[in-house]
Amino acid sequence: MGGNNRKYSCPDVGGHFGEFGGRYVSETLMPALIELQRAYREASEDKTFYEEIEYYLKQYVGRPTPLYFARAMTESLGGAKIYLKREDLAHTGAHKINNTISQAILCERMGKDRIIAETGAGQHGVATATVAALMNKECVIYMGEEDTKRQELNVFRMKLLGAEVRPVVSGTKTLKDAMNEAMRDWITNVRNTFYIIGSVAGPHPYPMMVRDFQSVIGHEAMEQILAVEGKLPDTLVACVGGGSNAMGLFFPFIEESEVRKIGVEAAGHGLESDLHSATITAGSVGVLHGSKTYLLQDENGQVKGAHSVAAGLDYPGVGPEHSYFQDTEKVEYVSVTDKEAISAFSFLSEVEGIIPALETSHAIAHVRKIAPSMSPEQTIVICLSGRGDKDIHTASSFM
Amino acid sequence: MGGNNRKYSCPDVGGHFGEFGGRYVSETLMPALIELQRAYREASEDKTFYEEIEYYLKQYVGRPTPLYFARAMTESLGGAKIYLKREDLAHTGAHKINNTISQAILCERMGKDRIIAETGAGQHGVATATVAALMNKECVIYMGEEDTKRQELNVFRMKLLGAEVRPVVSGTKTLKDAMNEAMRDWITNVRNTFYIIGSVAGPHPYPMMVRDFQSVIGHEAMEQILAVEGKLPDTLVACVGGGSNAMGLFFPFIEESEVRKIGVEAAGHGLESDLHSATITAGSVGVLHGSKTYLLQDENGQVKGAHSVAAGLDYPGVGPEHSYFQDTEKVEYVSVTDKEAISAFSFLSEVEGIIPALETSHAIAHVRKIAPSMSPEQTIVICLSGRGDKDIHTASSFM
Amino acid sequence: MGRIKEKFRELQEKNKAALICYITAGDPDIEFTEQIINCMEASGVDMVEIGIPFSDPMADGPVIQAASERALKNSTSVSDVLSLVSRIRSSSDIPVILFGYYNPFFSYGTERFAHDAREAGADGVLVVDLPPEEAGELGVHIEREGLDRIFLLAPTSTEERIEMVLENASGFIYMVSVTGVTGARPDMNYDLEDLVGRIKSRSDVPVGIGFGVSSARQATAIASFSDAVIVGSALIRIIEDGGTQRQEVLENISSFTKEISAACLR
Amino acid sequence: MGRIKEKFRELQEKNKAALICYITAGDPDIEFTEQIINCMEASGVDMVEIGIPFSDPMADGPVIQAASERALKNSTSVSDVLSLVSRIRSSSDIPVILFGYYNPFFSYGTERFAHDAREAGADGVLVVDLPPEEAGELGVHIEREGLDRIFLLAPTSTEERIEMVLENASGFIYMVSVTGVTGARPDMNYDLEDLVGRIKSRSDVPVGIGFGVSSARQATAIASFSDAVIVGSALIRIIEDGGTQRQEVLENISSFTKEISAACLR
Ligand SMILES: Cc1ncc(COP(=O)(O)O)c(C=O)c1O
Ligand SMILES: Cc1ncc(COP(=O)(O)O)c(C=O)c1O
Repeated sequence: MGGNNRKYSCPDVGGHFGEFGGRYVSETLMPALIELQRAYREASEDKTFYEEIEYYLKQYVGRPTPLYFARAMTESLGGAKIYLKREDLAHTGAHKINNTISQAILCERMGKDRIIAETGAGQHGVATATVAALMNKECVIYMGEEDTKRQELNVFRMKLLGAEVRPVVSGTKTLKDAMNEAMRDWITNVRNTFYIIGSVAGPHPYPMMVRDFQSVIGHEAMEQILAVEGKLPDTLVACVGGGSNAMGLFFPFIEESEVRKIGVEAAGHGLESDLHSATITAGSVGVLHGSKTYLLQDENGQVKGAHSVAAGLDYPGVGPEHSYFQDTEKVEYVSVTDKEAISAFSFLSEVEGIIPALETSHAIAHVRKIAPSMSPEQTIVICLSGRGDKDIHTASSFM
Repeated sequence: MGGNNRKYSCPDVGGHFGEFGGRYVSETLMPALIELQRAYREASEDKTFYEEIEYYLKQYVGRPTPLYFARAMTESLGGAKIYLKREDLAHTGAHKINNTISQAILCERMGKDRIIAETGAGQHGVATATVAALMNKECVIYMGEEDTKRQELNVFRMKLLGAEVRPVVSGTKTLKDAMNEAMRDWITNVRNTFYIIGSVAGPHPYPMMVRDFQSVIGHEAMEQILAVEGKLPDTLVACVGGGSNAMGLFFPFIEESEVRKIGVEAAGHGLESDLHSATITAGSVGVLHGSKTYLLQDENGQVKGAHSVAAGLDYPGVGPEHSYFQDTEKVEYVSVTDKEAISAFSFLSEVEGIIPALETSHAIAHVRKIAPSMSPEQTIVICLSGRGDKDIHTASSFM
Repeated sequence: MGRIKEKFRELQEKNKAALICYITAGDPDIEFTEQIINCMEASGVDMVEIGIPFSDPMADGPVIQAASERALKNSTSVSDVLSLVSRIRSSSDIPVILFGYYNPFFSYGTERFAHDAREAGADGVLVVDLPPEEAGELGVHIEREGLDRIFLLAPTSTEERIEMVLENASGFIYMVSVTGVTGARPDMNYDLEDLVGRIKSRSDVPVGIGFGVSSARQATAIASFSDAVIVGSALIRIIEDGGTQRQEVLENISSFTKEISAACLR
Repeated sequence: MGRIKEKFRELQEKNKAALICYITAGDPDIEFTEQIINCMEASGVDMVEIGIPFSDPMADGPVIQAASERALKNSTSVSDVLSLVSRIRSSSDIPVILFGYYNPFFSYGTERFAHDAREAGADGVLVVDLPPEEAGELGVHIEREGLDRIFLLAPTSTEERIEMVLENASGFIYMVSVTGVTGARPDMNYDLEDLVGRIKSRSDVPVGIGFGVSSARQATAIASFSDAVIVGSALIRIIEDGGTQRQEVLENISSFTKEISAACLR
């Protein structure tokens, strides 16, 4: 998993992707990160670890997810052939579970009996509460108070799954602050607690580990597209919040430089406004939540609140490896506005009968821009990172 | 599909399963039913029809769904090994799509450009609106006004998918009346309209056709259980509203008399109360919605309102083939109360990290009663007919 | 000869199409239904169709649905309707057709129903959701009791189906004017004439036309090529509009049916 | 010799543990911070840790989080803090440690920061989220400017990590008393003594203990086996509780720090 790129060798042993990444954490956590890194390395050398992950991905999560040829969308845009990698069909409705199930199995190996996580849209929280239920672990989920309101359904789901949801009232009361709070919990309860981070963010080894666990998306997609098209796709498109679904799709293709990779950030009300989450496109390098990466920050190095209609993209940082991909031009990063995303949300629903998450709708929106000018021989694979049931109230208030 | 039972030969050409079934409809609809029956027969003889269905089931719906060994549930109950057939992972979140995608393909072959459907829980409505969007058909969904309230999320989903949702205010304002209204629409617009019925109910050829389309559940389950257990399951359990998910699971096993089959009806507030939907367990033979079957009715032959906490079970009739199975003892029918179902809803969520639909929770509840007294060598397959996201508000108000 | 056949013969001599009026029994109570029927007969209505209310009137529009609901509020049953027929029959020879959905008849018992209906003095039975394919069970008893079996035909009916219905029908054929549910309609499809012609070329069973007739103009047009004009929702609407003003309702029904009856004269 | 080292030497002679007090700069404004520091020095505080507020104080409990938020309301920046240090330094020789999270330093520019901090008269730098593994970039400049590099050690720190920290640290070691975030705690874990012993057996860099110290009783206990008692949240709480009553706050701080300072005498 994730290890098939011979030439590409990031991160280094300290978790650095070029200048990005690392472990910018309080001393209290360093031993825990080192322990985790060691446990992950040992597990990686153990065939039964991957067998267990594969078992749950297949039997519980429902993998492989289809690579669906979106005929109606393709015809409607009149250009490249569009394929949707259907992470919306994974158990709990998004790609997040690929990672949480794998981390939970690692947690079990490490003998920790308590799981914590931060969540924005609630998808990662639900995916974490789900695996905690499955593995019979105590579970606490931190969620910005703002987000508990706009993603109420997911709060109910987490509680039903037996998790305690702790609303976070500090700072901007969104994902960023939920992550601070989860870190504080971890600092306090580090001995018995496993922190399941939900994206390719945070201190090493999380960005690497989550990348590896999500790479199943790209591995499957590669095999599937080769089976139907006989060649690699021309373009991969995925939305980027922390960047885990994009990383999962892109990473197995990272050395395939002829495959164009586009990460789509949330431009919110527009890049010129201060209300967006376009970290790479409009941010600058800094350190947050344990790693060096692109950030939204003011001139004093204070982290700014992000904005996106998609709660799962509403984060002022981004996984450090994406920052590295930006600087090494392995991936292009663009952004689309709330408005464009909402329009794409309706578009896919009406055209294909698939309601995408608002996060995912950002990727769809960008494809609406680029597909028409591509040729029908070309193919685009979109990571359909999640389903939009959770967003229907939000979206309908805009429509 | 559905045709592998040599000995079992129901229905007859008029759609009768013993004394049950048939076509009790107004003359206006008879030609349409005959046309549909002919089109279905012709399609059944055409390999490309099944190829197209298979294509969409695999690429769009996400089949095969896993047959998941529920280790934690099994351990918690301490008896038979329990497997869950994961229809909750199908696109739109329930088994309903197996049928709607297949009927929509038939609709396309018949050249109709308008699709209608009735819905109770909204799952069939969503599944219909979904395939109508995919096939680019005009779509009208009838839904009891009561149900539009308790399943509001699904109403939003249908609208987003481009369907018109017409709240039905006549009669009990639930599924039964939605079906009346859909029939009236069909009577009026029969020439250009395809009526997608959502269960193994209604006039011939619907019960047969929906059975055949849903049999994919049982066919897959049979192959899957043979692969892991090397023998047929001891017991199959499914909830019964109209009866389509139960039929889909049971039918491929119908000649396997050593496989016990249990259909679980909704006992609502209890069979002794008048508030239940236990049509077979507590009803009597009558004619409703085009077929002869068990019904909830008063001494004058007036159909009674049903009750269940699960909107999708809240129906005073049942598919006629189930009535036949009852009288021929091919299937056992039992019932569980609202309370038991809600408790099972929490139970599965907490134990397995899978939130089942309230409908499905009835099947889970019954397994909680029977599994402990079975031996660990025995296996139970439950049809996990749908996910419970839609029910979280309802359930939490009871918890 | 049954009363229905007799009536058609009698009207043929007068060169008049039969006016058949439908009302739902028990709307709003069975006593008033009886008064209405007496009033209709006095105003020139030739036959009555008495509807047995049903909880799920799948083929009816909102007007007759509402009538059913009102009738079911006081639990109007098959027995109640049969008693009503007896009372009418004690003073009148007007042909009576019992009209309804199958389940209440089935629940009453098909054999018992046919027997009791004949005893009460009914003349024909029309079950909306019982096409010839399913009609055997009830039909055999109806026939044995000498009652007429009335069937529907629709604009969608194929030649094959017309054939099948004609093989089974007696009394008259109820030709549904539209693809649609019951309900008064301002416009009607006069292509019906062709369809009626096709039926008449194969059988001499009378053909009546219903579903949507609400004006004298429509009645005149229909009467010109068919044997009966059937009016339902338009009458129910009068009952509904009148509410508790029963005298007024009877007067309105009287003047309405008189006008339509006159229009039925060819 | 740097001011920090000098101060420890001086206190050793007095057989007193150093009292190091933390406050967040700019809470609620930078002028008041200056007054507090002057007041603390006058009341027997030996060194001050000036916190540079950060939007995401991941290792802090609610009290210091709230202080940061108040300080950020008026955009207290690294520059503001450096000016504050200059002003203090113009009249005092109290050792000043700059304390914070990495991003504001990084944003200011590491080389520029080290230079300006030395110019302003700061003595040491402690970056909470900069373990030795990541400390190189800033550390090289800090060292070049002759400032002390202060690191944290925690109850979770392994032998290896103690080794690594000791290799890089100067000034003193900030020993975190608990696995947890900052915040006053009624009870503390006195097993720390063992840990401190392990550090002292390898190095003679002084060891201070913080996170949770809020009473003279605790201070006395800590002073008995370590070189410094570090107090933070307990002071911030006084500022917070005092609100706009600044004179009262200063008086309370004065009496509180006097009491703790006395407790630091061995
Ligand atoms: C469906 C979906 N897609 C994307 C994201 C963004 O996360 P990431 O960028 O890590 O994939 C989220 C986060 O909640 C999500 O729920
Ligand atoms: C998840 C689920 N299960 C079961 C049912 C009941 O239908 P049936 O008995 O036809 O499977 C429904 C109906 O909406 C449903 O949504």
